[in-house]
Amino acid sequence: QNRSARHQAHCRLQELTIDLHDRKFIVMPTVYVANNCEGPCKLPLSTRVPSYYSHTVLLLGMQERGSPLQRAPCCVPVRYSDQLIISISTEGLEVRKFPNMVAEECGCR
Amino acid sequence: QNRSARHQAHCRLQELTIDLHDRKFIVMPTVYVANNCEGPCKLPLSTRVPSYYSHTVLLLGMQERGSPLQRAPCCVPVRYSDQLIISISTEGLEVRKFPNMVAEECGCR
Amino acid sequence: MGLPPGPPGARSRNLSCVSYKHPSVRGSLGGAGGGGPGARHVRCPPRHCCIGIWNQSHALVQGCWGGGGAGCPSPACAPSPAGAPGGAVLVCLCHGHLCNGNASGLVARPAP
Amino acid sequence: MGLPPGPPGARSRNLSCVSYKHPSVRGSLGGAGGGGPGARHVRCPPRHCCIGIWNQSHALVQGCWGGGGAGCPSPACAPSPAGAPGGAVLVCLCHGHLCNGNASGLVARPAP
Repeated sequence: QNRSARHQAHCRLQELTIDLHDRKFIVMPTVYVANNCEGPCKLPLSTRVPSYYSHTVLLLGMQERGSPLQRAPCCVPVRYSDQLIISISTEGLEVRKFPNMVAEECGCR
Repeated sequence: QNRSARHQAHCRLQELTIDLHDRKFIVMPTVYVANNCEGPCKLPLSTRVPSYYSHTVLLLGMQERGSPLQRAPCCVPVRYSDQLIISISTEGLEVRKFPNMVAEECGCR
Repeated sequence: MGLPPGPPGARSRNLSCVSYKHPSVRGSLGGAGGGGPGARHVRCPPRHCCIGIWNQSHALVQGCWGGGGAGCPSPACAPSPAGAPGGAVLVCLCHGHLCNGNASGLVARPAP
Repeated sequence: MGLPPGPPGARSRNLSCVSYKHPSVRGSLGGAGGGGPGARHVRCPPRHCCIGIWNQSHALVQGCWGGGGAGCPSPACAPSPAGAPGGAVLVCLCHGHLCNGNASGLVARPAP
């Protein structure tokens, strides 16, 4: 995936991998695909994101009318999936499912 | 609520009101309390936000170790409430509940 | 989260309000304000006000109102114009017992 | 969302893998990799690989592996060291039919 493709027109899911080779207690995965949500949040949301929230539309509307916001709407994960981690310690091998580890869907909030 | 109090140490819910007096088709509310989530997202999340996601902790960890992120974790609403809107048109008065209109709880995502 | 302190009347106890909906009105104030069919009074959730909306002297909607955070400083219903200028819609918010049944300055007909 | 294309074997059909868990291992690979008690084989969900983890020549966990996106380029199991240096843990990922049952270079004992 090249870098320039990441400067997309709107908030969307992008692949982000984290190398775990240096975490010696983690047997698997060695490369963890965490993903991230990237890109600007702009009106109209309806044509850009599948599910959008009225609150976000109102904030964006305020911004468009020139009212300064302490925090502008931002592109964040709205759905996650789990990740199995196989780790090793003095107590032996453990397989454990961790929730909310992988971003699966993005939205403007 | 004074302005300086808004520069708080961590992501939290802040009151944000939107004046609807100029929207003549809206009978009620005349002032809509939408609220917003404001403030920085920093580690450790565990001492700062009641429910935090592993994905966010991992992104913040990458940032702390100096890896640049295309999008840093951001303070957003994680729970909303509905808002009743009473509007008037040539067809008469209508009372309607709109979902996800008021930010009720914030988190780093 | 810094909500402004509201009128004591609206917070210290659960208000009772007159409940009514004119047949021309679409939607309803919900469980809080709707009451059953034929209900004339309704008990509001905490932090709610009574609301009354009239078209001239003719009641359109009466019940509880919790949304918006505007508060209801007055114990009595003093309607003010709402909606498009030139229209005849009047609204009051108040925190007195059944305060939305009678509007000062107009002849309210809360139910037919 | 731009996942890298994986090995054709792991995607075009549902893989079958050897399924096993040594009593010393806490947790399990889940419905996908666990199989029933005594199950020796398991059918994986789409886009999964077979995984095998050994402690020297002694199998610890075998089953399906879908997490992590590392893919499994090899049809056969060629274990490589994992975990802390000096440890004896070996892991393979592969996409051949029951490929995680036998590891080249060690005498695998898939089930007691």
